[in-house]
Amino acid sequence: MKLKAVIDDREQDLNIQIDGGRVRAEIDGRVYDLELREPEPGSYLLFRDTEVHECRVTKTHEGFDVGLHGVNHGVAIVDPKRLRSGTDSDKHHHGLAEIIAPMPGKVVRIHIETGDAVEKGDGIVVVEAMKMQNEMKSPRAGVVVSINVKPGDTVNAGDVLAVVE
Amino acid sequence: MKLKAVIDDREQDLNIQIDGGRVRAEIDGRVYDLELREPEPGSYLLFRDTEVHECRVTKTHEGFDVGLHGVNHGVAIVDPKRLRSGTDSDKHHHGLAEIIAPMPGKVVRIHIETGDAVEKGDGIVVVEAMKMQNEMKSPRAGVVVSINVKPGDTVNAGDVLAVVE
Amino acid sequence: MFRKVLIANRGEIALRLIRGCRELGIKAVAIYSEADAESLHVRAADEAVCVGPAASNQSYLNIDAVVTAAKSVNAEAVHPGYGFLAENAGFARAVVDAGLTFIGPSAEAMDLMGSKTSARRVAVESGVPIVPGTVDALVSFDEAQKTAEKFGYPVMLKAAAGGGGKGMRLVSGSDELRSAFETAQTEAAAAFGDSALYLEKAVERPRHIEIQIFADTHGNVVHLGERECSIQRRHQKVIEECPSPINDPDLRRRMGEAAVKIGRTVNYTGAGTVEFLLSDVTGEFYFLEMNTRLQVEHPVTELVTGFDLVREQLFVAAGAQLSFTQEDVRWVGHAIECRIYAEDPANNFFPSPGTITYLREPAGPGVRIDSGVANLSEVSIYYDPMIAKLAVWGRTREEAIERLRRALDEYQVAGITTTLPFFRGVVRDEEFIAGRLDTGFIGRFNERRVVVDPPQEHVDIAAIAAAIHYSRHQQPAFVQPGAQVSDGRWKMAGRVEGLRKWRRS
Amino acid sequence: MFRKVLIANRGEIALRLIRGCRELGIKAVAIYSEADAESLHVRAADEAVCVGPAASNQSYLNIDAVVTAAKSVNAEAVHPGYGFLAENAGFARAVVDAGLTFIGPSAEAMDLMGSKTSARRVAVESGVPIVPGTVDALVSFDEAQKTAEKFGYPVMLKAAAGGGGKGMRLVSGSDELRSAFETAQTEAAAAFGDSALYLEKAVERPRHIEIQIFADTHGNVVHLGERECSIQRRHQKVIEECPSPINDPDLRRRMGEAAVKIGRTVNYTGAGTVEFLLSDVTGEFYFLEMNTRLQVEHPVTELVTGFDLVREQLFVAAGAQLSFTQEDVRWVGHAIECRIYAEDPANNFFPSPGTITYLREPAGPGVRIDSGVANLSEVSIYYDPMIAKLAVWGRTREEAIERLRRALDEYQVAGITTTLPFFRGVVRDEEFIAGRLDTGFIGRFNERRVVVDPPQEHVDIAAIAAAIHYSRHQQPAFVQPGAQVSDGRWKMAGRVEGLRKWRRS
Repeated sequence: MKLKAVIDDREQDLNIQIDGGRVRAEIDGRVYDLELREPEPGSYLLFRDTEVHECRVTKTHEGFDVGLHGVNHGVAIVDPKRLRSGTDSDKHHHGLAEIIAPMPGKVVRIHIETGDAVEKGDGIVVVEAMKMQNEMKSPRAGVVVSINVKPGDTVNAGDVLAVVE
Repeated sequence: MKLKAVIDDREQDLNIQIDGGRVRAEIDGRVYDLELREPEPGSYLLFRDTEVHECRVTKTHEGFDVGLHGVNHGVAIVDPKRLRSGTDSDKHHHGLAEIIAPMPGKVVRIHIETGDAVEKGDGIVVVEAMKMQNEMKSPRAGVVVSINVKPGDTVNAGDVLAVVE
Repeated sequence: MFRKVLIANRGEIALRLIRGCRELGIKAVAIYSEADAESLHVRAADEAVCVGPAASNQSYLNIDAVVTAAKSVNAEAVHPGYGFLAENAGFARAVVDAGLTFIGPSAEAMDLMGSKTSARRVAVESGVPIVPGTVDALVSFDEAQKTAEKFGYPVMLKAAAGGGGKGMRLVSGSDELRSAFETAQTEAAAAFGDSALYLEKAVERPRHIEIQIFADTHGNVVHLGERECSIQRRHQKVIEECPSPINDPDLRRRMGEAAVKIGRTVNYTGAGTVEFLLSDVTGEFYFLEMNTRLQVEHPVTELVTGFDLVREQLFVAAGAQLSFTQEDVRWVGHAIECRIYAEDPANNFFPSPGTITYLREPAGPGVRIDSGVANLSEVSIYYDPMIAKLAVWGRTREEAIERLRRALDEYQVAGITTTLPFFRGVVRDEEFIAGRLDTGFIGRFNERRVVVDPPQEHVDIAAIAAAIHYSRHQQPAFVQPGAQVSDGRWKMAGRVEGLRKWRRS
Repeated sequence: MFRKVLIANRGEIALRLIRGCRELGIKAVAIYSEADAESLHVRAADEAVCVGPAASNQSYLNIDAVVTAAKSVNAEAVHPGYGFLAENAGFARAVVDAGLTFIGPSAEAMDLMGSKTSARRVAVESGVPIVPGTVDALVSFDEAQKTAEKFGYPVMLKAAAGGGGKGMRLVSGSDELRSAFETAQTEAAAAFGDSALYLEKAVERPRHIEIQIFADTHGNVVHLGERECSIQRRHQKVIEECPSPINDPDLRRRMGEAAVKIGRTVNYTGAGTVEFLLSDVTGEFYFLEMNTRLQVEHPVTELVTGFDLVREQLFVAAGAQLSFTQEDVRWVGHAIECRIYAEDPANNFFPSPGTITYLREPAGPGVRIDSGVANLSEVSIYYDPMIAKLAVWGRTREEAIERLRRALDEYQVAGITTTLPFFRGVVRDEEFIAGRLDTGFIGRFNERRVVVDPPQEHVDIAAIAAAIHYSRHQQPAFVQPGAQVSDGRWKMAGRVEGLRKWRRS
């Protein structure tokens, strides 16, 4: 099976054959012959010769979270077979800096207005969650081009609260 | 749903309605109104007023094992709707005492022969499992009417090793 | 001894208290909000009473509901744990007025020590040094501005009714004062129903060191030594130790005696903690505040002294004498606790609620876990994101750190982001190992941390494991693969960047 | 210190050793049989080597395979744990001949103490009293018969190469002798590859008390006090305590000195345990045997003395001096361990292999778990059925028992039958609470135990829970309902009877 794996922000070709307990994989030319066990659903025990690698795989929004040797790796798997044709990707404009809610919560205060000039680190919006108030700061200097929330709004993780250009 | 529950060796009528989080059950006239939660699959959290009863239910050969307040209960559920008609039950002859293997293992020695007279407690067969040898004794005085294994045989839990009449 | 006690709390501390009751043959009654019906503390209790909706001000902070619950099950006493109503004198009074025993100090002692401003007055009366600052609550922003100028920046804004870092802000210059003042006020109001603030001069390279005291109703007051709690984020402790790496018996005695004096001044009873700031520059210590309850970090004191603080609380509340004297208290070995939060250390410790899809906790020699969650537990957005406490004991601080490192590496949690990767970094940090701690530790740690990338082999094997999982479940990783590959990759960038930052070094 | 150590064992002790290595930054290499590839000890290791098929004589007992494994991964040392090859001097030699360090005593010391008959000679030389019996192995059944008559029944048959109760039989009369002799011989041969037996007079109301000793390669020999291991079934320990409920410092000193003498006589190094029988009637103690390895029950000594025995073993094997002297050894509080076996206490402790379908282990203050299994672990028919050890610590024996009771009630295991219900009964037993223990304890306990039926409400609610589960999964409980109801009920009778017998009283 030919796949693409996006890990640590790099997309790599991943060619993998799984045959019962044997796994043969090639990543950008690096070859791995592994013995595979699954002691628990989602726990993959991989032997490379005598090396033991127990991987705990969990589905996430972006793909998979893989816990291995006390480190968490974010991995996205792309299956070219399943890609629809005509991808109009990259709706993301790099001239903009979006202030994004990292978790669900409530907007309690907004320090700026559309059109305001802001410095890097200026407080933009204060979001309260789990009894804590967190001031979202501007990641860069620029001008506030949009504010998408008002005090009292409930926001979800990933919501764009404001945009600085 | 009308069921029969065999618990602690007694068969009782169990009439139960499950309606989302509410359970109403009647056992031999005793009525229970309960709130039901399932925090984990197979873990049933039952509230009776303020009382908390967390039941851990596991399927077994005979029915279900229910762990509750540090006690294990063997429960069999019989669903009359599902009973086939014409049951020729009770193949079990009460004149006989069967010596049954309580677990998988290997027969290492047999102390008797068919026709031998034995006293209650006489050693009959020695089974080895998990590196331990266990002598199966006769539960009663009588005559050995059959020996179903020979040294070296592998036996499974429940196998009848010998019969004393 | 009581036959039945109501536990007016949730999470790991409720579990801890239920265990303490069980060991004495006391029936434990849990309370829960509608969001918590399936929580571990409810499953572990003998009885449980729902006290209201998810929002804590309508459930766990609802005095009437909690007292009514206690009466309805004929509980004889109420243990408040920490947080929620634990330091609410009104609650203590309501419990006593209902004819039940409040497991904690008298409402009078709570009044005196509960407000930081009056607590500072008590310290002064007891001859214990305090940090220069306002003795009374600030009446206005203008007063805040004036006082700040008087002491000179940096200054600390604190909630008068406060505790646990809620409504606390470090202000390094006048330009920051207004925003900090407003935020602290709102937070204080939200957390304690009282927006009153006061202001202190900030101490240089302060170590946060607290003394555990214990008093019975027969006039015995003892201390169980110190806990070092300097490692904090957002003025909340994340790692605590007993003893402090300073481990100076004379300092322990002097701070202990100061704490006992304060306890005597207010006729304290039960378990209490007197917090001090110790300047790592001057070596002087100042009274900071008193927590009139059991602390989150009490396990490190239990591990080193051998005393079961909850057991002692129950006996003292039942009118017994302390089971030990000051002379009986010995400090053996070293204990360290990590608070495992459902927070993303790579993202400024933002809470990350969710469902725990996999959990394997460490065990074995010298390891103690106090957990509020089990497999498939929901970490809700409504409450404090601490899910568990990992505490270790060793003969020496070195041994304790080695065990902590081992235990952290064993700890597996999936489905939510936790502070585990952060701790794995800290226990490998030179400064931490050397015991050079102060409340600025995390800031400096984040600066100096050298990020070591994991070996290519591990990265590849992680990718392979994900591919195996994908192939077995055959759902595309993206709903709209084409459209989202790059978007996903972009999101991932931040995320993985973060993850990388927290890798073991 | 070593960089890499091979752990020549499986299950909980392999986990314990891996943890000990990890804490010292040593890479741990596991070995496993084909049946164990998914076992927890493999998952926890840095590396793992398959050493053969499931049967232990072809894998864990296969000296060549284990030594080859150690060489293949460039391990510098081998830790044998307990059981399997731990007391096999041939293995120790093979390891040393392969140029690796054997973490344990010299092969010579193992030879001397490994055979019980020569061990008894050593005891005599050291001036330590032994139980009257044959000093040499029995040459024939006739000799056995003669000697038995000479000492008078009851007598004990024991495997000369033995340990852990394998090949051991109590014979109360001549009529039982032959069957016992044959069984013990076969068992000894199977377990140790040596069928030699010897015979001892049985001591009245014997307490099994053992002394932990530790020696380094620099001539230092110390003892860490006693463990009481009187509660046994099939001559195998199930509950151990430190200190003994007798808790007599003078007796501890005298037994400790006797144990140290024996250690010196054989130039012992590392961790060892000298077992004694103490007559509860006469108060005299007799040397029984010496285990030249780490014991299953070492955690109770660790909890009370604070020393990490595995850590000390590694340091001693690496040539270091003991990190403490006899004067440094203090005994603080009381610890009790329960061995959790996959056995059915209601059915004469028959092993009950299977898959663990649910596991929730106790935690919190004073609780230590050393487990060899996780959720979905397979408890195989091939190996010892112990799945975990639960150890608790308390300031007093009373506090320890209260914690143990609480922890046992928290412990949830499904899918296999365990000894947990048995322990729940024991910790509520008057005699146990009073500390009146001897090796006949379990027999008498089974006699006197009053069976308390659980309240009707609990029985009903259990039935309701089963019905709920049934209704959600809608499979009939019986494949052939009609035919098997009565059969099922009949089977159930025995089973439920058993279950009832083990209810909490």
